[in-house]
Amino acid sequence: MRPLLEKKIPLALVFIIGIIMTLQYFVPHPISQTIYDNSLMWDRAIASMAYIMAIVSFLRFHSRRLKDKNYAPYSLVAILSFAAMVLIGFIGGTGSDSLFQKMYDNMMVPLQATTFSLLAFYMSSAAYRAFRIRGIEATVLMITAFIIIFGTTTIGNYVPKMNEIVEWIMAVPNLASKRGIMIGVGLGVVATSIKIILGIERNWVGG
Amino acid sequence: MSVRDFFIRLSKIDRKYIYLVILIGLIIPLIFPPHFPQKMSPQVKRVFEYIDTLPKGSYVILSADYDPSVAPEVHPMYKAVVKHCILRGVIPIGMTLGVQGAGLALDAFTEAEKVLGARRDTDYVFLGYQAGGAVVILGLGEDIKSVYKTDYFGTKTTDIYALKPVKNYRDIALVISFSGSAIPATWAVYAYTKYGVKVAAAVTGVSAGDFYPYIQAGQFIGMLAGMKAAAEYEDAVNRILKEKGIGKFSTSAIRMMDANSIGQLLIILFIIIGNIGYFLSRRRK
Amino acid sequence: MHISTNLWIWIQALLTLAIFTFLYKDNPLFRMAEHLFVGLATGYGLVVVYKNAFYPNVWVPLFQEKQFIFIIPFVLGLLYLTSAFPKISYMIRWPMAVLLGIGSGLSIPLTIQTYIIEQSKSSILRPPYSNLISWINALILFVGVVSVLVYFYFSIPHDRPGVKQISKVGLFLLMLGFGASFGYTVMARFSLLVGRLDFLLNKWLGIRPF
Amino acid sequence: MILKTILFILFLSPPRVFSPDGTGKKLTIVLDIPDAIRPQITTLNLVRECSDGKIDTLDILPFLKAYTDNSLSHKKDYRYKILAYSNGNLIFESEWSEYTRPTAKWFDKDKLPLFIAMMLFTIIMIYYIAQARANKPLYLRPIAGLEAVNEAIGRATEMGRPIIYINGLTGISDIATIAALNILSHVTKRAGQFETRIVVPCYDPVVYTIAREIVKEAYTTIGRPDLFNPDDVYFATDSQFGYAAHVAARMVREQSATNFFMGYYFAESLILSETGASTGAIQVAGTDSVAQLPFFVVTCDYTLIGEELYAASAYLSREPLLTGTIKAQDLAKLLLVAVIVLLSILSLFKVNITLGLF
Repeated sequence: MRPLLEKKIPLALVFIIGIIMTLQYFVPHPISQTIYDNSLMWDRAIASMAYIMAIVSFLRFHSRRLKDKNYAPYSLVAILSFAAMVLIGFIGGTGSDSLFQKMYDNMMVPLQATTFSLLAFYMSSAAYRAFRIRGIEATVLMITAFIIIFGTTTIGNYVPKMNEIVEWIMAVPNLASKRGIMIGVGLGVVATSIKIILGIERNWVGG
Repeated sequence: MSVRDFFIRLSKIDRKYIYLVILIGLIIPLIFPPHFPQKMSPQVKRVFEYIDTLPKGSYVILSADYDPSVAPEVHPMYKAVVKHCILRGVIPIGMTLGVQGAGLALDAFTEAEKVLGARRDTDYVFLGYQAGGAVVILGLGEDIKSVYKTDYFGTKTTDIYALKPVKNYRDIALVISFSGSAIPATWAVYAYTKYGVKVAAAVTGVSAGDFYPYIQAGQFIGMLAGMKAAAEYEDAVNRILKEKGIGKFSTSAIRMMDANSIGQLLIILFIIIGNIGYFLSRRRK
Repeated sequence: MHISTNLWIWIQALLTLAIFTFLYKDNPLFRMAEHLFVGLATGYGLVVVYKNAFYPNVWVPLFQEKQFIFIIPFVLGLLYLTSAFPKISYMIRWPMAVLLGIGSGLSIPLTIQTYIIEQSKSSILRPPYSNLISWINALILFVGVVSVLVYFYFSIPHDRPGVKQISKVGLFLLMLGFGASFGYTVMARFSLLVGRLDFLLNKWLGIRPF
Repeated sequence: MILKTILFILFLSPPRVFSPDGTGKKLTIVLDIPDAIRPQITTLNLVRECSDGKIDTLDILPFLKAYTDNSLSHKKDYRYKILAYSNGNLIFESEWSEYTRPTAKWFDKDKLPLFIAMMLFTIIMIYYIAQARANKPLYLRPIAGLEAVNEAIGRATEMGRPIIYINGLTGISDIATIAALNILSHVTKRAGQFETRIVVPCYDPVVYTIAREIVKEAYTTIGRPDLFNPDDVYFATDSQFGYAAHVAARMVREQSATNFFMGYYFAESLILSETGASTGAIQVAGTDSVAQLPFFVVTCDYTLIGEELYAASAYLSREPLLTGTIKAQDLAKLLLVAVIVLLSILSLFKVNITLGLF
């Protein structure tokens, strides 16, 4: 009984649903469209309920840390700010003039934007450390990056043909490499999907 | 310590010092703008010169297909192009395919009223937002006034003086799509390929990479890409303002781009220093 | 200098500075901001998921419109909770199976179309080309795509003559593409940082440029 | 004035109506209005009568040459007539069209080549899987990034510090996430044998539930269910940069010896990998995100590029069933290269054939 419930039913579900979802792409009939629309709704419905598990995990993670001297004050901040956001959102509403939106605009947005902007620093240190003339591949990478970084400055415009070189690199060799990667990725994605549907790739049910 | 040791030690420096140099390198030009002389890159030049040489009274559609998240890069472009059109007697028709673009575009036209004394419905037209995306683009190719029955302010488009001679794309000299996403490509496919109207793109630095194939294929007459193009265009408009003795320059993009360029040049400097150190330390071994 | 008197601007500025301190090292100020960020974001996420996903896709169809077929996703969703009971916790695999089935089924035809067919199709040489440069560009695209594909070939040794050279060209192009993307992103990322610094200097401290 | 308008009303032949596709929801109505009348039209109406007697008037753009009516039913018939007005006066009215039913089909003929391509690939896969079952050994070229996986786990064991494993920032419908979760299973089994701790902060709620299950299962498989610590596989947050800040901080605080970045990433990739590099961790990345690959290549010790991420599961397990499918991918690549080269050569000799999809 247990292997049936534990492995066979989930694998059968993946197989049946996977094949239906693949075939519906080729079937224009309204029934196929209904299946598609409903499956997207079901997908969102099921995924939204997984959020309960996520919140449980989040709260457990931080409440356990309340006992740890090093983390207690910070995890308390995390729990309180979580609770505040939830209460404000459910009680005060989420309209464009609500406190919920104000908290988002004035606290989350600057936190996001600043974390995002750290990338400028990280790019500098990564370039400094890694862009070395070391073997042919690393050198090609470095020289291309070097040309493009320089070509996109104000001063780059003073070097004849610089802009044309930047455009050409972006539109021709860069595009060629991206296309090659994408075709390979496409094959990998399709093969993995087929393996999942056929039940060959089954780590998620314990191998 | 020899010069060689200095470079070798420098090439192994802690990254905190790099961060510090970058930080200082960006703050100083923001407070004391260096005003690097701007030279227009070819893509920007093509758009600028095209508008610059249009006969007075020509029409240009400026579609504000961007939202506040990409405004730092794209909004200065929109403002500069609006001013450029008005200074040259070209009539900009403002519109947007995204709801959030309306407020931003309106801001640009309000500024043009204040700075240049532009008059609504005579020197410019602002149609506002219309839902439908590609359908709107196609519709404009047939009849602008039936797609937009009224403008942003509720005036009937058939009553707008400046729009009297305009029917569809045949009367439009250029369409520029300002965006942080793939919308300019939609304009290229539907407006240029289907109706043959000239199209240009004004996009963020990150998305610009996706549009180079369109430029190579000649589907855009030119492209304004990122902060750099915004600064170049702003500078060119400032020069016209100076010629005409109006003053009231705007420098927001120029200032930001100067800091940007310094940051990029610092990275280049780091790469060079790092390689000198690496090269010297290898030779020692 | 006209320092801002708006409380929200001050909060924004302090949060911005707190994040920047991480560049120096991990410190209490950053930890505070980081945990605040994580807490706010998760709270925000819960509210948004409830309003945009749970309410329209579960609550409305099942409890308001009484479409009882929606009992199925609702029950499947509830099965997530079984993970709290070790004896039946394997039942969590059922909703997982449904999501995996939908995800992999949808991806197959779409991926073949957009990733494999479209990209291969546009790499084929299609003369005539108008000038020498477009000829060379088309040739580079053609050779590039083919050589990168050879580089990804897994089941032949890459030291074979012919294969070795072609896959080297592929690797060379990959590196060139990586360098180009890296370099191109630099300008955009600096724009973000300049934007943050401009906020601090201009909006918060009110320093006008000289 | 009134006389003039009446004279202008033209009664013309009915509009042509046809079913444009097999969705059973659409009808396309061709609006054959004489060019002489077109410019005068200010309002164009299409009157639709359904076989159940319901009549609707649709206000459409006056310049349209054809209109596609959506959201109809394939179980009913519809007929249409055109009404055109000039400033409120009727100037044109057509007769009713024939009753037409939107056709609902069970197969879209335009997608036949795609269907054949898909079936071909599936058959190739099944063939090689069968071959693998018959135990024909397969050669697989070494991939540095994958050989490094074991080395990286070993390093964490030696140093007695944890491994941080990230599954990317997309949901479960993204196949890259599934590939990442498969590698997670292998890494956990291997690390578990040495009792090395593995920390998995999650971004997506669904991925969190699956990751938890996979880690638990992996420990059970190697006979060490006691190693599973629910606090080490947890949901961090689902905000892109909030997550990046959390994971970066965790790398610094835990001084993780090894970091794995598998799956799909966005701009946060460099925040994660450069912070990891600053702590001196050994880092292995694997992604199919073309935009983020450069940053991983520059900052990580090993990077699985695109398709290599999908091949990883087969490489690590060496299970014949899985390695069989790699051979199928290779054959598909060979076929694609052959098609690209062949069609290119043909078009050089001015032979332009279109091969279904191409």
